Formats: sequence, structure tokens, C-alpha cells
Amino acid sequence: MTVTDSRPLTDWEPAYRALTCGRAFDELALKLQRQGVLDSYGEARGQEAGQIGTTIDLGPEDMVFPSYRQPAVALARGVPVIELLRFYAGADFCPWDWRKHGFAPYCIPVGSQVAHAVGWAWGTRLEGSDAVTVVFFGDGAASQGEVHEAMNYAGVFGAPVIFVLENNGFAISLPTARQTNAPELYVRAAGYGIAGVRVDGNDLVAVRSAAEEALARARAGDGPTLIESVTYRMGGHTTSDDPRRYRAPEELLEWEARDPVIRFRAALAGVPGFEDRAAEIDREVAADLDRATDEFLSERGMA
Amino acid sequence: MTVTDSRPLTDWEPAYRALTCGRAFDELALKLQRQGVLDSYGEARGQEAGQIGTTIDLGPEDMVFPSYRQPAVALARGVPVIELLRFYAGADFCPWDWRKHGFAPYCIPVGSQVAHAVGWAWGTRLEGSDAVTVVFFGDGAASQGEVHEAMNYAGVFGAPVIFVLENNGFAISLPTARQTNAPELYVRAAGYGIAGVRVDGNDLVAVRSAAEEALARARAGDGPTLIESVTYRMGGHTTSDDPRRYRAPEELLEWEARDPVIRFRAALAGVPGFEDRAAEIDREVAADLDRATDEFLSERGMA
Amino acid sequence: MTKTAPRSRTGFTMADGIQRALDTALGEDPRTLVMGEDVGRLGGVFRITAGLRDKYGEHRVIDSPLAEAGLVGTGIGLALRGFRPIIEIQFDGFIFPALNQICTHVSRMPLRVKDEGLLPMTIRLPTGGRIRASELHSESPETYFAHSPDLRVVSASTADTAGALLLAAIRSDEPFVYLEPKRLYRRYRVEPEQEVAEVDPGRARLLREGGDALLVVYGPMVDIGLQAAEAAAAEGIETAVLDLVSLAPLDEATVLEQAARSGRVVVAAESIRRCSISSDVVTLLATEGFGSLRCAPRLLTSPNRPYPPAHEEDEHLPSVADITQAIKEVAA
Amino acid sequence: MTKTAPRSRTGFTMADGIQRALDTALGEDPRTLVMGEDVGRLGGVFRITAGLRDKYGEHRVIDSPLAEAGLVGTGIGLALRGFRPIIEIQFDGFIFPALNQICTHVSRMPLRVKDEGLLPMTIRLPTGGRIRASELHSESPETYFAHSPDLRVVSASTADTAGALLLAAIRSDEPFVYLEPKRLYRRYRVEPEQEVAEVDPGRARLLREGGDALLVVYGPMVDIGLQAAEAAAAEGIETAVLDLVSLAPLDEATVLEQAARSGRVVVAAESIRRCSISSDVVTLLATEGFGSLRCAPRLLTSPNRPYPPAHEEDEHLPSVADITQAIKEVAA
Ligand SMILES: Cc1ncc(C[n+]2csc(CCOP(=O)(O)OP(=O)(O)O)c2C)c(N)n1
Ligand SMILES: Cc1ncc(C[n+]2csc(CCOP(=O)(O)OP(=O)(O)O)c2C)c(N)n1
Ligand SMILES: [Mg+2]
Ligand SMILES: [Mg+2]
Repeated sequence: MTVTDSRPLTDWEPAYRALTCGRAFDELALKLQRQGVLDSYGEARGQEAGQIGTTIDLGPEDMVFPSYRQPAVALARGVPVIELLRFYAGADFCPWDWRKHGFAPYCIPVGSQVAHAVGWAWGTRLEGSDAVTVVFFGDGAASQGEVHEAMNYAGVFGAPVIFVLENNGFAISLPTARQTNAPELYVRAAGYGIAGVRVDGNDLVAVRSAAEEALARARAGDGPTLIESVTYRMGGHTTSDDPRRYRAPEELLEWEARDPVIRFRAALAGVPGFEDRAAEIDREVAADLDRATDEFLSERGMA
Repeated sequence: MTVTDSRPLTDWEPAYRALTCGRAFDELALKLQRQGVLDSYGEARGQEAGQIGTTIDLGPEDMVFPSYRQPAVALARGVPVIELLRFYAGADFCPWDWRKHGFAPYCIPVGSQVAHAVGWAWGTRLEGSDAVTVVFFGDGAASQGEVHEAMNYAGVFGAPVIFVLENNGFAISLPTARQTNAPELYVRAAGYGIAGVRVDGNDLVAVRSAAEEALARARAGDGPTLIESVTYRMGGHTTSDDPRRYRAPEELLEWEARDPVIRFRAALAGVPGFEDRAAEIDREVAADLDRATDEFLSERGMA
Repeated sequence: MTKTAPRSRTGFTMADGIQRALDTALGEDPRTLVMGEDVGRLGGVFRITAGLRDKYGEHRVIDSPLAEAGLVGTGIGLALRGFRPIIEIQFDGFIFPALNQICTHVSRMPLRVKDEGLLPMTIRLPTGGRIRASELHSESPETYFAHSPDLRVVSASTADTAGALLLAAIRSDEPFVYLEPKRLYRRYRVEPEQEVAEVDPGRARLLREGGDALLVVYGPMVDIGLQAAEAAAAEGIETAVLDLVSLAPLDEATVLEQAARSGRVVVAAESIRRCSISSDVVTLLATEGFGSLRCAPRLLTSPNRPYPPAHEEDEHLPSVADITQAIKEVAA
Repeated sequence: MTKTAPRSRTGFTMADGIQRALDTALGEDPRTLVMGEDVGRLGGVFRITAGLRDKYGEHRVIDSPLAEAGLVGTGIGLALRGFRPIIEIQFDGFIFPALNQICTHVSRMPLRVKDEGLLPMTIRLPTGGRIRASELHSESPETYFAHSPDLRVVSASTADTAGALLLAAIRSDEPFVYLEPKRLYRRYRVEPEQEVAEVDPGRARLLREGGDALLVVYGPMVDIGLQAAEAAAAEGIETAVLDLVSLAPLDEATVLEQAARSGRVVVAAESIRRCSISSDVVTLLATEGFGSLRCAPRLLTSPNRPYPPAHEEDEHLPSVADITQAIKEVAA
């Protein structure tokens, strides 16, 4: 799919910026962790398109419940870089103003945030608001009973929530094929009487169009959607992990060829003026991260 | 469906006896509870065909994990009447020899027994046995996260287990339609990559044939099956319940017309010699229950 | 005190008091919701919510699917959004599926985001035994809550205060667990004019004066304890009876002050002994009130075994006679 | 004692001892299974099970789906069938989803069917803090187990005994929860000849003699406690240090006996204070050992607040200095 068929380039700038910023943050955090400035970092490289595609069209009144691997979304929702860094440094469990940014605290017990999103969304509906709630969880978390309970609640109460199941191939070391015998996870939606769809999570354009449908459904009061975003965790589970213990290097190479950032750039390549604008955005993002890093390091007494 | 098409009558005697015995026990227990001899009783009337149809072809090496509403199965597996009565009298949490009868203790937290059945079945498989495990749970229990987790485990490990979801229309007062937005519950099987089927739970012949397929699959090492047995709880949730508070009398009348005991008798009616043999079995069952009641009452100091 | 008074024909029970508190809460704040299994059309298995759905509608008195983690988890989401959910868990023994939500979120999320008023939710839970129920219907799970930090845990005990205590919990912006000794739902009646209008949910309550010993109790042990105190009084021993009301945090000042009067203390509860609220009361006395103790405190609980079948429950739980005996021993 | 000895280059760690015990158990009984998240190919997030899958195969060292209730629940089914599952829960903070299975079944099923040996299963759980981990990775959830009747709860504390303690739990037909203070996995080394061959999982262990005071500790507080005792000794106070080993049931006789020596007791633990194992130790002393106490026991725990972010954990937990100070106060 190409982008320009349906939208002018300006419409894609936010997505481009968010994707770039997410990737750049990932690299920064990894570097800072290696330098001993952050305690631990859970890499998001490779998952940015699914994350940005499902959230870039949300408004400020909408809400996102992350798991713990969506820094790109946090930044796109306006969370300052330095606040994210404080989280990974072990300074604070929720350094950001979650209400202001519509980005809930990271949630450590996998899957337990899904019910919160359902309750929040149900609340918006009771209020008569047309706000939509997006919640992220993984292929591993999908095995948790609480996720089942939450999706069933959403079906019963018609909560305007979008379940984004990031199927990134692994729960730490366990491949999805051993997490469940079901070849596709979106089929679980039928078990709750809700809509379900599977999408190439490394194709931002495809993800965004699936999300648009889900958003329209939720805003219209027609209930929740489960989006299975098929992607790949290109890094380790966290910086404490060593993925070489459990996966073949060739697999990673395969997925590097499908890198969502590269693919999105390629999709935009034919758009007149893209290169210039992109270079500008790249510079802005880099400057922003540099500033935040300096501030962070000096706050830590390291600059 | 009629019975004699495929089997000689003698093959149906055990099912007939089990059905009759289950119904007679239900009536007895209700009466004893009204007399104040039992603390509380959860009626099973209307669900006997689904219960017997899924278990009558099990052998002694097979195993049943009940919820708390399968007295008919307990009796068919050889649990003495008096031991069941002791349970409902509050004397003992598991008066029967569960290993000997292949009938696990009743389980009070709904849905929590399903994982036990999966573990047990997985164990039989590790041993190289071809034993099969059957587990019962309700439409309400199906909302519990632990049921989701257990079914997913069964799929991953190919455990030879048959999940019998008794969809009896209610979880205490909540109708299935408000328990979940999914119109059919067997579709959840697809979410675990396991076989699933929906069957008229008031038609013993139909249930038995669905169970035979599931049994064959499990014995062959081809994994678990979810059977949704669609039935109706004709009595109250327990003797403490008053179903008139939440359901229309007409609904009950409708289901009385589909009473599984009457339907099974009707299915057998054309079989030569059926009436005589049935009368004999009826007498034997009644005598058995009378004896047990006397013994129980005298043990309670009430005879 | 009307606890052990003969039953009256007029007046109201603890169940009535709780129900009226729910009605008041729903009436005074449109953000209040009542949620739980069978609480709507059926009115709850104990009929505590009977009539509320008809009065406030199915969007405010909500029949939930049969899934306790989902119930508490969605309650958290609603509370985050600004609603004030009052969640009924059907029986004490069915709180366990919700413990992940309670222990990792209800108890931690306010501090996680540094906002004490983040989760204005109340979890109502019928507790306690001596009702000849089946397995897991007679539990005393207060420790699981009390050991989860930043949760406030209170227990009703008498008809005259149960409603006001619940209202205080509901109106608070902190998350509360409110325990309802189910045996007492309809056991005693008090006259309307006896109803207490306001209760401080953090304060223990002295139910009986007495200079010879102090008996510390809560919840389903309160009426039993008062009976024991009367039995001891018949033998000339005057026992003060303190109802903890707040199990977490403990009203330490009042416990210490009352214990100091006689220096002779009995603590009794239905829960098992290990890691119990009652054990904490003894620890408080031993660490902070050591100097005022005139003899070893006595602790009466059920043994560290599972709650038994109905036939055996009377032996399992501390009885009036057991407590009376312990009072006599400390006062000797 | 080698606890506070300088690290050696040879020798083995607590992690090694635990791993060897698992190897021994898998080797000696084909019904033994190791199950858990990432325990197979990865060897567990702490690498405790590294190599075991290659040695015993994927049917005996089993990577489970990410679902703790399913893990413990299927473990129960396997145990009923005669297997001996050893279940690893990845971190202390992730035990909560399994509490329904643990509290309503593991802790009750043996008595339910009147068969003490019904569930020969062991749940291994890395616990404790001071490792700069993220939220819910530094918890001390022992109370949740100890308050669940008929569960045996033990904690490793030293490299020389961790393996034998685990083997005793695995070989027992009773269900055990075995706590592993993760900070100590690789912190100390002992020489092979120091390994203790057998440990009674029900007995407390005196790690240090001392007539001036008794310090009662367990798990991750053991090395801290020994350091405090040394610090006190430097000021002339000789402190006995008792490692509880068994948290449920407590080795009451040994605690009482050791406490009686000096009558001056400090109890210290990482867990929060309310409804804690440590509170029970104080209660035991106050109720059964009252006459031998020469001053109020001192109880050092973390406050009744959630475990904080890494930056604040040192302030949250009792330190060597805190304990030393308490020892000096009781011995004064
Ligand atoms: C209830 C619970 N159990 C275990 C863990 C430890 N853990 C953290 S992340 C993780 C894997 C999660 O996999 P998935 O849901 O696929 O998300 P991903 O990390 O791939 O984004 C595990 C096992 C946890 N955080 N919570
Ligand atoms: C975890 C848990 N929550 C609540 C209950 C109380 N309870 C007992 S049976 C029941 C309804 C069960 O409905 P269903 O699973 O459909 O089975 P049925 O009773 O219809 O056979 C409820 C809510 C329970 N036993 N366990
Ligand atoms: Mg994943
Ligand atoms: Mg039902």
C-alpha cells in the first residue's frame, strides 16, 4: 500500500515523527543502559509501526493503556523524554502526568492492565463521551486469564476499547507457537462476540487503516475490536536478556528486512518534498533527545 | 435420532440406568433438604443427558473432574448414594474415594478444576496411557480466567481432555446472554487451536455421539475437545435460590417439554423389550436409593 | 448496647443498614456504581442490593459476568475515570481470583502515580462462618488485604453502625475493603433511633467498660465476645470489650490505651492464627505496650488448618466458653 | 560461618546449590518435573534451570505458557496423578495470579480428601529486594502463603544449605513453597566441602552464638543480620542469630528456647510489618515466652507501604545500621 493514494503528506507527518522518535529513543535508552545510567530497558525496536499506527489518530480525550514496551506511544502522546528516562532509571514508577497525556502508567503484571482499559472505556460510555481507549498487551500476556475476563467484559458492556495484541513472536524466550496452539490470536474475538482482525504490524499504513475501522466502530458505540498486530521483537526482552540463547540469528535477519521504519520511509519515498521534510523532522527529533539526555544526565549528577 | 439404528438395546442400559438414577437422586436430595437433613443442594434436573452422554463410555482408568452439579455422573462412576448425601449434609468435603471411582472431589471455586483436569490428562499422556479425562464447568465458569488458561495449556501440550461446558442458561441469576456477548461458546476452542463442537445437551444420543468423537480424538493422541452442551437448569441454583426472582415461568415450561429423561425414554420406546427392562431398572434404582436413605438417616440419628 | 438484647419485631438489621447505606450512596452521587455477581436482578445472594437496580437502573447497579479479576479490574478502570464503584464479592472464598488486581493495583496504584485519591472504590465482602455453609463460604481472608499495603480494611460488627461505617468507606477517596460478617446480617435488630449517624472508619470502638481485663475483637467475633464478657461478669470479672473496626491500619493508640487499663488482654478472632490481624494486636502490645502488660496476652483464633465441613465448624472456632475461660485466666 | 567471608574464586553459590538440587531431584525420580515460564530453553531468567532441559528433555523440564494460575493448576493435576512438579514462578510479584489455585487448592486439597501426601509439589519463588529492579520484582510475599493453612513455607538463606533445603522440600509429600532470596543467588561462595548434606526443613538454625541478645531473621535478611551482629560485637555485644528457615510452621520450640537465653530479642525482615511472619515471632514470644522476656522485643520491617522505586529501596528496608542500633537498645 502506498500512502499518498488516500492522504496528503502532511497527514503523515505526525506518524513519521512518532516512528522516528520512537526508534531514536530506543537507541538512546539502550546506549544509556549500557553506560549504566538506566537500570534496565525493554527494547521496542521493530514494533513501532503497530504501536504508532494504532494510536496516531487518537485525540487528547482518548486514552492509552500501555504494557511496558511502548515508549514510542508515550512520546507521541506528549510524555517528555526525560520523564521516560526517569522511569527506566528506577527513580519513579510513573514520572509522567498520565491524565494529561492520556497515557496510563506502565503496568508490570502482564495482562492486568487490560481490565483497567475496559473499565475506563466503559466509564467514557456511561458518560456519553465518544472517547476511545486503546490497550496494548503481548502474545504472552494473551495467555493470562485476566485478559480473557477483560475482553469478555468489554463484549458484554460494549466498551469502546481497541485491544492491540502485539504478537511480537516471543514472551521473553517462549515463541508464540509454544505459547498457544492457535495459529492466529485474533480469532479469540469471536469467543467474546467482538470484532477481530489480524494485520501486518510492520506496515504502518495497513495498521492505521485497521485502526481507523476499529476507531470508527468504537466511536459509533458499536463495541470493541481486537487487533492482532503481527510483528517481531528485534531486540532482547530487556537489556538483561540474551536472545541468542533461544533464537536463530537468521530469524532476526529476516525481520530486519521488514523493519517498519524502513518500510514506512519507502512508502513515503515518492511523495514530493518528503526527503526534505523528513530530514528536518529527523533533526528536530535528534535535538530534542539530545537536550533531554543532557538534562537527565545532569540531574543524575553525571554531566 | 433414534438409538436402535446403531446399537443394541443392551448397550443403552447403562445410560438409561444412569439417567434414571441421576434424576431420582435429584428428587431425593431436594426432599431431604426440604426436610432439613441436608444443608443445601444444587439441583441438576434437566442436565442429566449432557452429563451422562459425555461420560457413560469412559472406562475405570479414565477420570472425571466435576464442578459441583454432577451427582448423576458420580453415581454412574460408582460413588455410593450415601457418600453423596454426606457431602450435601455438610459432614465431609469429599466422602468418596475419588481415585477408585475416577471422580474427583467437587470443586467450589468455579472454573478452578479445569486446570487440574488438564494437568491430570497431561500426566496420563506423559505416562503413555491412553486414558481420557473429562471436566465439567458451566457457562458462568467459562468467564473465569483460569478456564482460559487451562484450555490454552491443553492445546499447547495436547492433553487428552474433554472440556464439557454445560451451558445451562444461567450462572445463578445471570442468563448466558449477559454472561458473554458471544452467541455460542464452543467457538472459543479455535482460540486455543483445539476442536470444538456444540450439541443439544438434552439429547443423550446426540451428546453421546459427539463425545465418542472427542474420546476417539483424545485416545488417539490428537488432543482436546471443547463440547458445549446446551441445556437448561430446571431447578434453582441451589435450594437457597429462588429462580422466580429472575426468570419467566414460561421459559421453564418450554424446557420441561425438552426434558432429557423423557426424550431418552421416547427414543428407546420402539426398542423391543424396553418397557419391561426399564421398569426393572427403575425398581432397582428406587430400592437402592431407599436403602441408602435409611442408612443415612439412621447415621444422622433420624430414623 | 443492644447486641445481645432479645430480638425486636420492629427496628432494622445489619443487612438493612448496609442496604440503606448503598441506597444513600447511589442517591447522593451519580458517579457511584454498585457492581457484582447477581447484584442486579436477583439483589445479590444475600439480598443486600435488592431493589437498587429497579431504583437506579442497570447502568448503576450492574450484574457482572462471573469473573472476579475482571470485576475488580474494570472497577479500577472506572475509578480511574472518576466513578466510585462499590464492588460486591459474593463470598469470602471467592476473593482469591481478584487478588492480583487487589494486591498489585488497588493497593499500589495510588502511590504509583502519587495520588492518594486515585481509586475511590469500596470492595464489600461477606465473611466469617458458623452458618453451616459449604466449603470456601466461611472464610476470614482479612490478612490478604491487610498485608497489601495502603489498603484500608474495616469490618462491620453491629447493626447500629454498619451503615455509617460503609458510608464512610464509600465516601472516602481511599480504596476500602469492607467486611460483612454474614452470620450477623439478620441476627440482631436495633431500633431506628439507635442508628449511629457517623462512624470514623479508623477508630476502634469500646463496646463495654471493665477494669479487670480487655477483650479485643472485630467482625463476627463481636457478639460472641460480648457474650463471653457477660459470662465473665456473672463470675465477677469486669471485661472491657474493644471492637477494632479498622483492621488495617489498626487504631494503635486506642488499643494501647485500653490495654494499659488492666494490663490483662485477650484477643479473639475467627481467622486462623498465623499472620493474622489478631497476631498484630499482640505484637503491638508486646512492642509498644510491654510495660503495661501484667501477664501474657492470650490469643484465641482458629487453628492453622482449613475451615472444616459444617459438622465441625463449632469446634474449629473459638467459642463463648473458650473466651470466657481465657478472660478468667488473664484476670486471675 | 562463611556468610560474610570474602568471596572465593572456587566453590559454589546459592544458585549453584539450587541448580544441583534440581538436577539431583530430576535424576533420582522420573516423576519429578520442572515447570515454569522460560525455564526450558532459556534456563530461567536467573539461569537456575540452565542445562536441565538438555539433560532431561522438554517433557521433564517444561516451558509453560505465560499464565501462573494455569501453571500451578496443571501442576496440581500432575501431582494428583503422581508426578512431583517443581514449579518456578518467575518473580515474587507474579505469584498473585496463582493465589486462587494456591489458597483454595494447594493449601486445602490434601485435607479435603484426607490424604496428607496428595500433592507432592514444590513452588520455587525468587524473593526480596535490594537489586534495583523494576516494580513488583522485589517483593516479600511470604505472608500470603503462610496464612494459607497447611502450606509449608521455607526460605533459603545461605549457599551451603540452600540445595539440601530444596531437596528436603522436593522429597516431602507435602506441598512446599521454597523462597529464594534473589540478591543472594550469586553473592557468596562456599567451598564444596562446606555443603550441608541434609537439612530439616522444619527447624530453625542458630548461625551465631551470643549471650547478650537474640536476632531472629530469615531469607534475604540473614546476611544483613549477621553483619549487624558483627557490628554489635565490635561494640562488645554478643548477639545470637537465629535463621527461621521454616516460616510456616514456625519452629516455635527453638525460637522460645533461644529467646529465653537473653530475654532480649530483635526480629528483622524485609517484608512489610502488618500480618507478617516476624509479627508472629513477636506474638509467639509474648504469648508463650512472656516470662522470659526482659524487655520489649524490637521488630524491624519495612513500613506498611508498597515497595518503592529502586532509588528509594535502601531507605525502605531495615539496614545493617538499623538492626545494630536495635540490638544495642535491647541489650542496653
Ligand atoms: C503476571 C506476570 N508474570 C510474569 C511476568 C514476567 N514477564 C515480564 S514480560 C514477560 C513476557 C511477556 O511477553 P508478551 O506478553 O508477549 O509481551 P512482550 O514482552 O513480548 O512485549 C514475562 C514473562 C510478568 N511481568 N507478569
Ligand atoms: C470463583 C467463584 N466465584 C463465585 C462463586 C459463587 N457461585 C457459585 S456457582 C455460581 C454460578 C456458576 O454458574 P455456572 O458456571 O454457569 O454453573 P452452574 O451453576 O450453572 O452449573 C456462582 C457465581 C464461586 N463458586 N466461585
Ligand atoms: Mg511478545
Ligand atoms: Mg450455568
